[in-house]
Amino acid sequence: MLTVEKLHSAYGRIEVLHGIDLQVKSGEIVTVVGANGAGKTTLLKCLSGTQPVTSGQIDFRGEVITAVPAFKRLERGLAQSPEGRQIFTNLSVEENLRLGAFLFSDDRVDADMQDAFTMFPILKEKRNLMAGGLSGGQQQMLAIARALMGRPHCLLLDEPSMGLAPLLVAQIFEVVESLKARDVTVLLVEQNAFGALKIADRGYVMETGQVTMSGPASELIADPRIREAYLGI
Amino acid sequence: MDALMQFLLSGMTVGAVYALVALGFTIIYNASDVVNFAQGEFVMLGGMTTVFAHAAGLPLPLAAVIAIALTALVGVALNKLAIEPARGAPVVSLIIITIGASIFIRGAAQLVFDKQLHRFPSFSGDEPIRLLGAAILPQSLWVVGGAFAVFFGLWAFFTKTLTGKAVLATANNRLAAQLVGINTGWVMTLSFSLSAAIGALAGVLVTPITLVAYDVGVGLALKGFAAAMLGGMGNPKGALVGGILLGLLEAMTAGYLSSQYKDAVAFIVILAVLFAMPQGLFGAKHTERV
Amino acid sequence: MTLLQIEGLGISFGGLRAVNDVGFSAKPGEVVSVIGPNGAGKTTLFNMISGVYLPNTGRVLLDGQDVTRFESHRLARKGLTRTFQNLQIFQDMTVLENVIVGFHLAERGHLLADILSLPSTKRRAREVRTKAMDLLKRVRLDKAADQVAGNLSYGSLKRLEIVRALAMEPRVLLLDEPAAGCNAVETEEIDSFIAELAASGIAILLVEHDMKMVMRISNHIVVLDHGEKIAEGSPEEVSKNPEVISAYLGAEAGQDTPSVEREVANADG
Amino acid sequence: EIRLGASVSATGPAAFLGDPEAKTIEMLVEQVNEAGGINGEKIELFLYDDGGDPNKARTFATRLVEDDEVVAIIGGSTTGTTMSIISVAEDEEIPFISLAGAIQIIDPVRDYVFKTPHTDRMACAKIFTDMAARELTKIGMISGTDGFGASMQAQCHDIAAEHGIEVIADETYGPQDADMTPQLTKISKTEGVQAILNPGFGQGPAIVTRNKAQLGINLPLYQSHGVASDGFIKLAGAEASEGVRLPGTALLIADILPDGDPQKDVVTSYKSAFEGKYEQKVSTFGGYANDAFLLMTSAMAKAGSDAEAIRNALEDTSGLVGTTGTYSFSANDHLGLDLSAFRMLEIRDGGWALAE
Amino acid sequence: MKSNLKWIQLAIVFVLIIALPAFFPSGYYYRVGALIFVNALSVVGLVILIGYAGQISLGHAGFAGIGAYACALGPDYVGLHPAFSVILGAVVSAGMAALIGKPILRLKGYYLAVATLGFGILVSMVLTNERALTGGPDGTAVAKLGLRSWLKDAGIKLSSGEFWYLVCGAVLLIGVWIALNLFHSATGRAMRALHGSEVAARTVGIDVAQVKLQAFVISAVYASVAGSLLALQNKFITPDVAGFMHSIEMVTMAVLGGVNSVLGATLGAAILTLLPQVLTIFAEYEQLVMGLVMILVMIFLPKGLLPSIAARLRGRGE
Ligand SMILES: Nc1ncnc2c1ncn2[C@@H]1O[C@H](COP(=O)(O)OP(=O)(O)OP(=O)(O)O)[C@@H](O)[C@H]1O
Ligand SMILES: Nc1ncnc2c1ncn2[C@@H]1O[C@H](COP(=O)(O)OP(=O)(O)OP(=O)(O)O)[C@@H](O)[C@H]1O
Ligand SMILES: CC(C)C[C@H](N)C(=O)O
Ligand SMILES: [Mg+2]
Ligand SMILES: [Mg+2]
Repeated sequence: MLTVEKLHSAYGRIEVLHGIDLQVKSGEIVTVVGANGAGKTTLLKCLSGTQPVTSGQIDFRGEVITAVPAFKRLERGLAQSPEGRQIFTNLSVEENLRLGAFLFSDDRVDADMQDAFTMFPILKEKRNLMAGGLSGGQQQMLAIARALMGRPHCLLLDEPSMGLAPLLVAQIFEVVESLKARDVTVLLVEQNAFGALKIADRGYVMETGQVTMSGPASELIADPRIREAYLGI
Repeated sequence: MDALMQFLLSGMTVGAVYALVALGFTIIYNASDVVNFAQGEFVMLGGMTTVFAHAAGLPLPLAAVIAIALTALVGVALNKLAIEPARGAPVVSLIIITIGASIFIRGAAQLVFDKQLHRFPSFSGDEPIRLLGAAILPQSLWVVGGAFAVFFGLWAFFTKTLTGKAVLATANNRLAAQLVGINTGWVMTLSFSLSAAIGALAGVLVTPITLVAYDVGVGLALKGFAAAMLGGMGNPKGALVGGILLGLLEAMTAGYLSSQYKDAVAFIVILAVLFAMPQGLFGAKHTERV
Repeated sequence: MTLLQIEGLGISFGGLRAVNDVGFSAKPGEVVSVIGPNGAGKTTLFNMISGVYLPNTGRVLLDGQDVTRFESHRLARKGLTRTFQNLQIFQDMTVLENVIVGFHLAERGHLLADILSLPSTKRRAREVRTKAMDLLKRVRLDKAADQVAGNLSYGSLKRLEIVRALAMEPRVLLLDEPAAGCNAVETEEIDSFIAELAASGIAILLVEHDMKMVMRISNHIVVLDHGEKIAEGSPEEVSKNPEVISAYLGAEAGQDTPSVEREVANADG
Repeated sequence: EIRLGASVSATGPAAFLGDPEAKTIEMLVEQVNEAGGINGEKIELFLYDDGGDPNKARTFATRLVEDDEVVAIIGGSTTGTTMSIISVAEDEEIPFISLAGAIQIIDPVRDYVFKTPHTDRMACAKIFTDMAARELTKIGMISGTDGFGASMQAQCHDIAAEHGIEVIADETYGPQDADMTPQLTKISKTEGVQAILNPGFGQGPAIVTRNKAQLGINLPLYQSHGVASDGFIKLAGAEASEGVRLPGTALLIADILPDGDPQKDVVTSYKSAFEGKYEQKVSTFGGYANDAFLLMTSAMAKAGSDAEAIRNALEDTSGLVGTTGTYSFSANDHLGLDLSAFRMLEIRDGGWALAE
Repeated sequence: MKSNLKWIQLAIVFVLIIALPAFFPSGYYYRVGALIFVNALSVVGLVILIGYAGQISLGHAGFAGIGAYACALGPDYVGLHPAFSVILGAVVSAGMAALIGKPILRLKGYYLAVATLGFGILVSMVLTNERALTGGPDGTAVAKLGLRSWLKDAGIKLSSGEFWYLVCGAVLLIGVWIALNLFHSATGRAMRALHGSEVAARTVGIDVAQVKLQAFVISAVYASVAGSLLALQNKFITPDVAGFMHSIEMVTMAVLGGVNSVLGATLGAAILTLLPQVLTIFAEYEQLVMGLVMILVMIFLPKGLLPSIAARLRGRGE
C-alpha cells in the first residue's frame, strides 16, 4: 500500500530525515515510535505532502506520489490527523467535519458524520460550537474524526491519544483496530508505545532521523531495549 | 424634516459606495487574512475600462461586462504572478505586495488610459426621484441595489456553499485545508477573481455618481477599509452595515455639525465602536484556547 | 499553612456551565492534581486561577489575599505561573531567549536604563543568561539554546515551556498536561523533575491524563466531571472511587483494553 | 545650451493640473529647439514629477539646482509644492515661475519668485464684482478642502465685505468626496441665500454642480478658474452646468474671440499646437505653463544663461501677451496681471460664452 | 557576543554616514542622504512597534505631523527656539501616544490598524482645517534652526545640504543605538515575547498593556523627531507630512527592509527614498517600476531585504 524508500527531508539546510525506509501493507496497522525530535512528525508530514522531500521516493497504491501536492493525496485515499490537531478554529465543529469530506457531496457524507458523532458523542453535543472553543481532548477527537470523513484507504495518525482521557485512549485504540475491519490501513505514530504496539501488526523505531529497529509488534514489545527506552518497564 | 430625508438619502448613496468596496475586501480577506490594498484599483479599473470601451463605441452594458471580466482577469493575474509566488511569506509582506500592486496598476492605468476625470451616462437617466421633499438620483438606486445584491450573493456563498466554507478554511488554516483536499491555490485564484469582479462592478455602478480617474482607488480603498472594520472584517453583513453606517454618519455630520470635520467624526465613531466592540459590529470573535 | 485557596469557582460560556463551584487548596511543597474526562473543565479552571479568564463566581486566595480579579502578570509577580495545554511558545525567539523572558521579573529594570543600555542592565542580562543556560541543561535543551524555538519538536517545546515557567522562581506552578507528547521514559523524567520542584517547596497544580504519573506524585487529587467536583482525596481514595472509575478511569468498562493494561503495567513497573 | 528646470505634479492628487503643464512644457521646449533655440542655444529641459508632494518638490528643486545646474525653474502645480520650491530658489538665487494660484506666493514679493495664474484673491474679486452687478449680495460658499479651495475660500472671505457681499453659509467637502447634497441642502435652506460659490478643482466642482441640479436648487452657481476646461462641462453634464459662471481666460473661448483681440494669436497657436500633439483638450493649467515658458524664454533671450540676469530681465518684462493675459512685472508686482485679463464666462448650451 | 553584533551594526551605520559623502558628485546627494536618514529614523521607530512588539500602526505619520508642526508653530506661538520645539514635539507626541495608546492598543491586527489610521487622519484633518493656526493645506513656513550660522561664526562652514546630512545622520545613529539597546534588553525581549504570545508573556509577569504602550510611545517619539527634522530642513511644511500616504510609506519601508531588523529597516528607507529619484529616468513608467520593485522584493525576499538575505547566507532558507 505505502512504500517509503530512502526518504530524506530537511528544514532549510538542516536535514532531519536521513534515509527512511518503511513499508505499510494493505490492511496493516503499523506504528512508529521514537523519542522527542526523532523525526516522526516530519516523516508523516512528508507522507501527507506538507513537508518537502529532498530525496527518496514515496509509493502509494502502486503510484509514485512524492511530487503530488498535498491536496491531491486525499483524493488518492491518504488522510492525516496531524500533530497539533490543526482544526479550523473559526469554523463550527460540524463545518470542520463537513470539510473533512470536502471531496464528496453524496449521501454518504451525512452517514459518515453520524458515524463520527456516534464515535465521539461530545462532538454531536458541540456541533455548533466554534471548534476553537473545544477542550484540548475534544479537539483531538475532532481532528481524528475529520480525517476519517475523508474516507481514506490509508490513515496517518500523529499521536492520536495525546491529551485524551484514559477512557478515550482506550477507545481510540479500539477505533484504530476497528478500522482494520473496514479495510483502512493505518500508520500510527504514538508516544503511548505500549498501547500502539499492542494493536499494531508491525512497528518501526526511529532515532534521530533514522529507522533503528523494525519488526512484528509482538517482537518489539518483548525486546528489552524497547522496553527500557520507550516503555519504561 | 425634508433636510433630514435628504441627508438620509445622501448617506445611503455614499454608504452604498463604501459598502461595495468593503464587500470587495471580504473574499480575499476570508481566503487569506490579507487586506488587499489594490481593491480600490479594481474599482477604478471597472470604471475606467467601461469609460474607454464605451467611448470606443461599445454599448454601455457590453462595455461594463467587458470591464468586469477584464478586471477579474487582472485579479487572477495578481494572484498568480504576485501572491502565489510569495507563498509562505508573512501576512504583512503580502499586504505590501498588494500595495505594490496598487501602485503598479495605477501606473499602468495612467499609461493605458489617461490622467483625466471621466464619467459615463447614468443607467436610467438623471431625472431625480422626489421622495418626501428630498431628491435621489436613479443611479443611486442602482448603487444601493448593487450593494444589497452583492451582499446577498456573498452571504449565501459563505454560509450555504461548501466552496464558501473552503475559502474560510483556507484562511483559517491553510495546511489543514490542504489535508482535507482543498486546492488552496485554486481557492485563492477564485477569491481574487471574485473580489476583482465585485470591485469592478462597484466601479461600473458608481462612476456616473463619483466620476473616475486613474487614482480614485486610494480614497475608495481607505473608506472601504474603514467601513469593513467598523462592520467587522470578513463578514458580508459587516461590510454592508459598516459601509452604509459610515455614509450616513458622514452625511449627518455634514448636514448638522460640520462639513469640515465629517470624516473626523466618522473616524471618532469608528474608534468608539471599536473600543466597545474590538471586532467591529459583526466581526467574529476568534476563540483560541490556551 | 495554605498557600493557594480556591473557593467556589465557576464560569459559563454561552449556556454552558464549564466549571461550577469548584474549591480546594494547596500548601507549599504539595502536588495537587486535577483530573477528569475531556471537557471536564480542568483547563478552564486553570485559566481562572491564573487570571486568563475572569470567573463568574468564587474566589482565588493567594497567601490569604484575594487575587481573583488579578491579571496574569500581577499573579506572576505574586509568584503564580503556569504552562499551557496548547503550547504558548515565543516562536520567533531563540530557545534561550524564551527562557530569559521567563526571568523578566528578575531582570527588568527601568525603561530608561534599558534604552541607554546602562551597566546595571548589562550586568543583569549576563546573570540571567547563565541561569537560563543552567535551566536548559536540566531539560537537556542546552544544545538547542540558539535555535529558533519554532523549530523544536513538540515534546521539546513542552519541556521548554516548563523551564520558562520555572525561570521566574514561582511559589505556585500550574502545569497543564506537561507529559502530553512524551513517551513513558520521557514522562518519568518530567515526573521526577516535578517531584524535585515540589520538594523545594513549590506548590504544584497538575492536570494530566497519564494516571501513572498522577498517582505517583500527587499528594491530593481533585476529580472534575462536567465542571463539577465529583471526588477528591488521596491517590488511593480517588482511584478506588467508583464514580471516578466509571467517569474517567474506565477500569470497569474495559478491563482488557490496552490503555488500562498500560496503566497497570506501568504502575507495577 | 541653456538648462531649464521644471517640477510639476504630473501624477498624484493634482495630476490634472500637472499633466497638461508637463505636456505643455515638453512641447514648447521641442518647438523652441526645432526653431534653433534661444539665440542659437538649445534648451535642455530637466522635468520632474513631484506627485503633488511638497517634500518631493523640495528634493527635486535641490536636484535641479545642485545636480542638474539649471539656471531657472518653472513649476509648482500647487501652492504647497510651490512654497517648497521657493525656499530653494530663494536660497540659491534661481529665478522661479510658479504655476499655482495662492496669493502668498508673490505677496510679499520675493526676489526670485514669479507666477503666472491669477491669484485666488483676484478670482474672488472678479466673481464678487459680477455678483454685485447682478445684485446677488448674500451668498453661500462650498469649498474644497484641498489647498486651492481652502486658500480661495479664505481670500474670498477676506474681501467679500469690500464688494458688499455677505457670506451667510460656508461649507466644505473633501477632495475625494462623492456626494455634496448635505452641504448644498444646508446652504439652500439658509435664509436669504442668493447665489452659491464653489472654489475648488478636480471632481468636487463637477459633483457640486450635478448635486445642485439634482436637488433642484435654483440659485446662480459660480465656479472658480480651477475648473476652467472643457472637461468640466463634460463631467458636470451640459444640462446641470447650464448657466454656471466662472472667471476664465481667453484660452477657453479661443474660437469666439474677436479677431482684434490681442490674445487671439497666442491663444489659437497654443491651442492648435497642444491639441494637435496630444489628443486632449487644452486647459487653463497648460496655459499657465505656456505663459511661464514664454516669460522665461523671452527673459533668457535678453539675458542669456545667467540666473541673476534672467531674474532682472523677468522683472523688466512688460506687455508680454500670454494665454492668461498680458504680463507686466515690476519690482513690487511679480504677477503682472490685472483683472482685465480675467473674463467672466458662462456656460451656455454646453459651451463657453462671455457672460457680458 | 550579542552586544558585539550591536556594535558591528552601529559601526556599519556610522561608517556609511561618514564615508558616503566622499562619493557625492553634487550637493543634491546630501539632501537625498538627509532624507534617507529622516525616513530611516521613523522607520526604526516602527521596527520597535511592529517588528519587536508586533503592533501595527497606519497612523504614525500623525506623530511626524505633530513633530513637524511643533517646529513650525513652537517658535511663533510659544516663543520656543526651534531646537526646543523638537523636544516640545516629542513630548506632545509621547503624551498623545500615551493617551490614545491605552484604549487603542487593546485592539488587534487590522482593527488596530484602522484605529491608528483614524488617529493619523484626525491629526492631518486638524492640520488641514485649522487654517488660522496651521496655515491650512498650503502649509506654513518653519523658522531657521540657526545652528548653521552659529557654526559658521565658530569657523565651521557647511552648506545647508551638508549640515542637514550630518545632523540627520547623527540623530539616526542615536536612534539606531537606542533601538539596538532595546532589542537586547529585558523590555525589548518583553516586547518580542508578547508578539509571540500575549498570554504566555503575562504568565511570566510581563505587563502586556504597559509594554505595548512603551513601544507605541517610543515609536511615536521617533516619528515625531523625524517630522521635526524634516520640517526644519525644508523650512516649510504642509499637512501631507501627517497624511495617510506617508504612514503607508513608512510601513512599506519597514517591511521591505525587514520589519524586525533595525539595519534592514534603514536599508528599506534608503531604497524607497532613492527609488523615485532613480526612476525619474523612466518618467512615465516610474509608478509601474516602483510597484514592480516592491512586489519582486517581497516575492523573493519575503521577510524583507536584510533578514531574508541574512537567512540565505546562513543557509537556513525559508
Ligand atoms: N519547522 C521546523 N524547522 C526546523 N526544524 C524543525 C522544524 N520542525 C521540526 N524540526 C526539527 O526536526 C527534528 C524532528 O522533529 P519532529 O517534529 O519530526 O520530531 P518528532 O519525532 O515528531 O518529535 P515529538 O515526539 O516531540 O513530536 C527535530 O530535531 C526538530 O527540532
Ligand atoms: N471559550 C470557550 N467557548 C465555548 N466553550 C468553551 C470555551 N472554553 C471552554 N469551553 C468548554 O468548556 C468545557 C471545558 O473545557 P476545558 O478545556 O476546561 O476542558 P478540559 O478539562 O481541560 O479538557 P481536556 O482534558 O480535553 O483538555 C468544554 O466543554 C469546552 O467546550
Ligand atoms: C486654478 C489654479 C490656479 C490652481 C493652482 N494651480 C493651485 O492649485 O494653487
Ligand atoms: Mg511529533
Ligand atoms: Mg485541558
